[in-house]
Amino acid sequence: MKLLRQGKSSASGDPSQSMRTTTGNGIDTSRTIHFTFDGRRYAAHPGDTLASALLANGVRLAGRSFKYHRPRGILSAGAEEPNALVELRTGARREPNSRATVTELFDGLEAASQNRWPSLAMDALGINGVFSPVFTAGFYYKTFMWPAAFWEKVYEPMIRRAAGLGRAADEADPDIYEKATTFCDVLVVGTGPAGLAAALTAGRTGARVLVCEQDSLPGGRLRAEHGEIGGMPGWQWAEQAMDELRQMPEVRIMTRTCVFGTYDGGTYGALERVADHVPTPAPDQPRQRLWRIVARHAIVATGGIERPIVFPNNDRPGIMLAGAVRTYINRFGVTPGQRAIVYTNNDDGLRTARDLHRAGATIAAIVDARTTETPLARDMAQLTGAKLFMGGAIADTYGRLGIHAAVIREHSGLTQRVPCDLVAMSGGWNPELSLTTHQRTKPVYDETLCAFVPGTMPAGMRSAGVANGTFATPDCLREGTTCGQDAAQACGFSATVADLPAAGTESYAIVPLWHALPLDRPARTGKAFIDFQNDVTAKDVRLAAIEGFRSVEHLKRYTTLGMATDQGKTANVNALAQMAEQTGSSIARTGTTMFRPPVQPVAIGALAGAARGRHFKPDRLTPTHDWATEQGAVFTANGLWHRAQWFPRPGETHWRDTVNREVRTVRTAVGFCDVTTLGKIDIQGPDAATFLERVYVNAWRRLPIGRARYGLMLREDGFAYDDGTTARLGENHYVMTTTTAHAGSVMQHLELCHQWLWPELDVRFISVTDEWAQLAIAGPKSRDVLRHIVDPAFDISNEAFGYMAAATVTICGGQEARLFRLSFSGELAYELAVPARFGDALARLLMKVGAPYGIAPYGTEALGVMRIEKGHPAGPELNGQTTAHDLGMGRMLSTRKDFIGRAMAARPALTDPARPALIGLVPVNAGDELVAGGHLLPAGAQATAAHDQGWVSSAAWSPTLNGWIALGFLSNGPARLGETVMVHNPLGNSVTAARVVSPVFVDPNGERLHA
Amino acid sequence: MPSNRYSLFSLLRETLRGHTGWQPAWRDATPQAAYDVVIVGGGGHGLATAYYLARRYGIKRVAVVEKGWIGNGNIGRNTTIIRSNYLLPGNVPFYECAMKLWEGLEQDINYNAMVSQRGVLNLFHNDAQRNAYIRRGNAMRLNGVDAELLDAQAVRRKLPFLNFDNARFPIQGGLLQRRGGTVRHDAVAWGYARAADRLGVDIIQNCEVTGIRTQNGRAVGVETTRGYIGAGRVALACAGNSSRVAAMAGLRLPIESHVLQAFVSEGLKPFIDCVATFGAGHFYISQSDKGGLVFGGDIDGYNSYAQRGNMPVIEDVCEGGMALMPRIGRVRLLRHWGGLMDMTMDGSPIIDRTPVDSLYLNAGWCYGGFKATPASGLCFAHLIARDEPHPTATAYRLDRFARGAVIDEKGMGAQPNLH
Amino acid sequence: MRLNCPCCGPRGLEEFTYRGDATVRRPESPTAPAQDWVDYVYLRDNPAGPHRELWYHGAGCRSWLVVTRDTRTHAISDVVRAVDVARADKEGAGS
Amino acid sequence: MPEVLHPRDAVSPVPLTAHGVTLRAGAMRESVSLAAFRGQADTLRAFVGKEFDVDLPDTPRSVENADGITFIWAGPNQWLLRAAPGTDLLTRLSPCAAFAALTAQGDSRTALELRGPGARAIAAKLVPVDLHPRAFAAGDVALTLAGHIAVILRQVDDTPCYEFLVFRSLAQSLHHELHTAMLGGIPQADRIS
Repeated sequence: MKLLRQGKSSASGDPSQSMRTTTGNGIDTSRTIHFTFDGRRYAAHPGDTLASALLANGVRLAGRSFKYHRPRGILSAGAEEPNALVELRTGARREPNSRATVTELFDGLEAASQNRWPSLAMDALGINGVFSPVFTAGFYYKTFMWPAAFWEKVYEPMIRRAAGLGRAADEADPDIYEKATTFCDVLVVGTGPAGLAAALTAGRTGARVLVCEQDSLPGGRLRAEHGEIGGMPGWQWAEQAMDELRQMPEVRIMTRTCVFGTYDGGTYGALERVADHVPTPAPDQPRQRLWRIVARHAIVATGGIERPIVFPNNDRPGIMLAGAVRTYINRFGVTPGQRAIVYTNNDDGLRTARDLHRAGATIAAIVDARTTETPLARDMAQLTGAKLFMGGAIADTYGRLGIHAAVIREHSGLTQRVPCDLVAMSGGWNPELSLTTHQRTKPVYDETLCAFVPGTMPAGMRSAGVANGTFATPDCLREGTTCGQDAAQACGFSATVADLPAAGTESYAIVPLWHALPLDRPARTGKAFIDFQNDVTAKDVRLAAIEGFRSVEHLKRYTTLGMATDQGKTANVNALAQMAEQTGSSIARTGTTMFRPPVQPVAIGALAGAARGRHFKPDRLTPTHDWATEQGAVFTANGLWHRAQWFPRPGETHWRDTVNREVRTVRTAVGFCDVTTLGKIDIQGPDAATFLERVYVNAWRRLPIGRARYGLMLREDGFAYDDGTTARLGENHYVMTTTTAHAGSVMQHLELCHQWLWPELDVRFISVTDEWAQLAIAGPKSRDVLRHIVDPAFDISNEAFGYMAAATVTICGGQEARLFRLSFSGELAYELAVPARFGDALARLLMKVGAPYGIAPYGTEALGVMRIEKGHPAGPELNGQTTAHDLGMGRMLSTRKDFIGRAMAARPALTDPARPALIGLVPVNAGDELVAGGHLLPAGAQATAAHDQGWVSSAAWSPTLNGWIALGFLSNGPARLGETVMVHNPLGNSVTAARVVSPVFVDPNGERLHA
Repeated sequence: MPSNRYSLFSLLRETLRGHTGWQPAWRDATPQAAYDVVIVGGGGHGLATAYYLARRYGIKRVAVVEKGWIGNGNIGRNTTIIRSNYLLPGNVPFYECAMKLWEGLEQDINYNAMVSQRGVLNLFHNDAQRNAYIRRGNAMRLNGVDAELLDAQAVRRKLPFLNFDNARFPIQGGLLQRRGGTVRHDAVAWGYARAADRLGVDIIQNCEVTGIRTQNGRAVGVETTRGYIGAGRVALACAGNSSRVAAMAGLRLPIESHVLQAFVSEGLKPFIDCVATFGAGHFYISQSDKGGLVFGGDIDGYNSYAQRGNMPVIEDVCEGGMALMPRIGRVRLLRHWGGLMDMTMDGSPIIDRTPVDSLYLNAGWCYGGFKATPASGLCFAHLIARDEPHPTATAYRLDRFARGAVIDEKGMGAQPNLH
Repeated sequence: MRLNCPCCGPRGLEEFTYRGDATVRRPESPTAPAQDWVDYVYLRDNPAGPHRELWYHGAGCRSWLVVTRDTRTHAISDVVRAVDVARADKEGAGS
Repeated sequence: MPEVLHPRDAVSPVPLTAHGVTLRAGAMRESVSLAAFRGQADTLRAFVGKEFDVDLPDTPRSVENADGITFIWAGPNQWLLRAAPGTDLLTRLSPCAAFAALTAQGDSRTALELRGPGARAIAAKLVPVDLHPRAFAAGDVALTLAGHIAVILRQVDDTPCYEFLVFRSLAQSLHHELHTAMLGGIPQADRIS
């Protein structure tokens, strides 16, 4: 007989798969593939998981625990795995904390152990185990406080060095992800007997059924067991059922898809692993796909998770869950040990002895915590020739890197040491009910099953099979069928239910077993682990109880129980039960195990999908975007818009040269700028004028057709909201412009005003932002240029088409356009709007016809400089914190009408004359720079907040004034023109003397506007 | 002898005797007939208030009544960030007061809450944002708070793995507060509870307030699921549920309850050594001392008491995360959960008397409650003890809405879900 | 969460924008008592339970909706167009 | 001699095909928004019935008349009309200016067409509404999102073919997103026969 010793078989690097002793229903032994673990090459078969392949090659040591760095093996065969976590793949595709038990093997897979140094077998931080008597739960809270300065400098860096498990990739994830939404009548989660029965039943009704299976193969536990359904092995029945489902036109099947979360309104999140089972995705193929599933009804048939038994040193490699042992034997053809002890408190665990025996292993002992012998226990002992210890326990184990013996404590109290290389333990099964608790509906404790079962469930959800606490296969089939039928019926589909296939009934007969040894006798020798990954022991639970951390939430937070990557799937109930015992309470009264989504950890990349990098948000392009690109424009983001910021020319070495030139061109000749991004809203209806009166602070009734007016909007709380010009195009027809930033929210605001506040007003709106390409043409020669474009039938002379005129015109021989005499720059200026398709052509035309006048395009930066020169407020001034009074527009507020914000704008704090109000600033010493974001303090005042009287909102170098200028808000500002204040910018270590001036720096009387 | 005080000595002694001599961190008190002050809410703010009442104001007949287990609300659900990088005059000194208290907290309460001043970096992505951060940073500096402006190169040196080269909204720089950082959130509740308990405060768990008894316009006690408790003064510190509890005294508040989700990844070897916030999306992140990436984003945006959220925000937050740091694509989200936020109409809190005599209100913390905990406790204790606002919390008055003296850091107006 | 838009049918949360309490109504006159305005703009019942609230189907038909939703469970019991509610209120007030 | 303005497409008209699905930008069409004034919907409906021989839909769907003019429901009492260039919709509609707001929309939106047996599966990657034939058929319309972008979605025929009417400024972005979705392939659950 050969006993497994860690190190021997793996050290030899023998690719013989020596532990592959039988055939498995889930692997293809006709092909051999290879993989590496910690640099060593091994052989395996398609269908293997990394865990089954490691076990096949006799590798038992797979990882280290988080806190004590204890050597750990493979505990489970599923997603609940706490121990066997590895770094998968390398480089930019490195995936830390990957569970070997659910990692599908592919040829060339590379995996490495993590959280160890220098090697898995020789981990230096294993020393933590020596100090473990100090490192109890709550240890950190009680220490590292002296001296105070040492936390950040000494203790925390030390703790952080030891922190974490695997390493995140160092580079950007090269793979792509996508998302999709799907709808169904009935969602079935899981393809064990209950799930398949539900899917078949619902599918046969013609309902739209979506079946999700997180595994690559259907069947769930059927693949792990010997039981038959319908006269064939269960796994074959499952495949047959899947084939039938595939034939149903309204049934959709997603394998490798984990439904990870239950959200409101029948929405579920699911992750499909599209290309995780291959080395790299095909070109353009997503690695994973996030599904948003909208289901009218859902059937949770997610099976169960086996509980470990809490006994001293229950964490050594080679101590596994009994159900996992059966999975490795029956599905993967791997026998995880040659000399096994089966330790159970239920009949299900006992069957492991049979499967091990059939696979050729020796059963050294069957330890059954139940004191009364069950028929199955007797049968199993007889079949395997194992010694049966009813009422027994495992009191300790030996083997640093893998178990080689266990101490069995007989019911009588006598102990004996039994050599072994495998302990298959079963503490009973917990229904996997996570999905039923995500909406904070609580599960209930079932005394007979010694487990929590789903309680009240979210609307439309049912659970079936083990997930519902129903264990025997015939019952699972029956329950699945009923759920499938009920769910389909609730969606309006009915069917006759087919006969259930025959299946054998297995006994369960569990007794509670929350710890192997009495808790009042704390073992000094060995830790009895509850949460394997986070190293939470029975003793920690006891300490938490002593210190008053007795509620489940306190227990978790104080001991870190259930906080590891497995979220306590194997730990929580054992811990809860021990706490109940410690506090002399019942399990039901102590608390419950609720789960937070996701059921399985989900890659952040998958949740983000395709929205990343340059495609993080959609791009909005102006009609002249391509033309501006040809011109070499530098673009800037303005919300979603890309706008030309400036148009550099050869020889310009600094962006400011460019901007200065663009400003000078506008001020002296003519320039043009794409202003399409401003929100444009078409407003029509008999009550349009009344409506404008209500949303703007100023008056609109008397605005003549063919004229535009500046308008200011407040929020209902009286602060300034948005501004822009609105032109009257017809009797009941207006076109409103908004700022670029608020275009969407103003639309929403107008709709609210109309639909909710004043539904009696007869008015309609629609966005025309995208309909019109709108170009500002500004400068003393703008009219000259326009004359080449606007058809001669339209008189655009100053007399006929003065400042603030608006008209529909034709250009270029009949093309309809809109012309507005508006100016943001302060020059003679127009805005010309053409259907968007012609925007590009208009820009090219302006360049051509404007060339003799020295025309140049200008970008948002020059636009910004010129609006500061004119003292026009923009985003930095309309920041949601300023009032009309602050902006110098207090007098615009009409007192003759109701409008949004009127009442609240009258509150004392909003009308306080001491509020900082808009002023202009110029440096006292020519050439000094004024910094936006600087604070305004009186000259000579100490640089403290007590003397803070305002701030600089916008600043620019003015090529027109040949110096820095700024807009700002200063307490009592308008009354302080001429005063010198200090612009404090401690962030930039500067203090600059500035003179308070009018905010209109250029052409204060507006002569140019009217030229 | 039981171990009361945490010291190296007590730790070693308990190690030698198998940790059997520790005392409960706080007594599981049963309600007495009456107290000088009854604090409603055993969260961070309520427990801190009790501690400072007993410690600094000498009021020791204090009860904290908690409907469930202490620390089970936002103190245990937040993303653990502390900072005082505010803009407006009403806020900066208050949050700086909190920061200073954090800096001495552990020695004060003899509990290691792992206050970690690893720095908080707010990134900006355009000129307007930069200017707004300059204004804010300068406001901080004028208030004596540390602040530094980093350009893109400096940010790159600090966090080289951010997306600098392929970004929709390129990083232009950031505002850094080095004294900002993180604190182990649960430990704050437990530490204050333990320290208050040692000073005689009764911490009464599983005791839900069902009514506030008033006589002649004055609060005189609370009805609870464990009977009536008389009180000289009643202090509400139950953010998330402020409206519900205040309604028991007939008050309507300028508050909506909203859900804010938080996220943690699997544990990873440390690689993010500060708190970073994305300026072009809803995403902020730090890495806990255990290695998990702790991150979050915007509130879900609708009134909710459900303490859980929905997928659009989860996706939005992860999109922000990937846009900012694409190396976390294969890092897995481990769990997400929701907290219940008192969102006020201007995004700033309330610490004030109420129209009902002897009834005090500490509410409206939006999602800034955790960082405020010590100052909130201190200022609320001051208000309760002296019946006048603490000098650093004078702006947080209830009547500011009627006066118009709102403290609106974001300039979003009276819409709680936009703050 | 999914809202059943009376115009468009059931749609996911991502298409909607939330506004808040639909039970507060704007005072008829700007000269109404200041406290009425403060109540309207700032004070909310904020119930834990059924809540009537305004949502905007911004990515859909641009209708404002009055939704009745339980704030403890997010269960939605009613969705109607705000304009219908507002008109009914005004007509009710006028009669 | 006045200069002639040449129109420019918002996205390249070159069709792209992947996994049996073709993405194509539709040709520019005339388009007008029609929004009835208060209480005038019936008047408008009668006018349109007479002038165009078609019933304006009251639910999210579209109808096409004999002249090939499509009438798309675009919200309560609001429709988007699309027609071949030269139809001169505005002139034909001018009589209803008294009872409806008429707004030119021909340049506001770009049509992107997704066609092929897998078009439904690809569309489902961006569109959060149920496109199953039981829920959404030829002629049906949804005002919804495609990814982060608002669209008017219309099923053109049973190929299936879907038309995404997207704001012109966002057309390139949506085009990119649709193409990316196409390249990602047909999910396993969507068996395309």
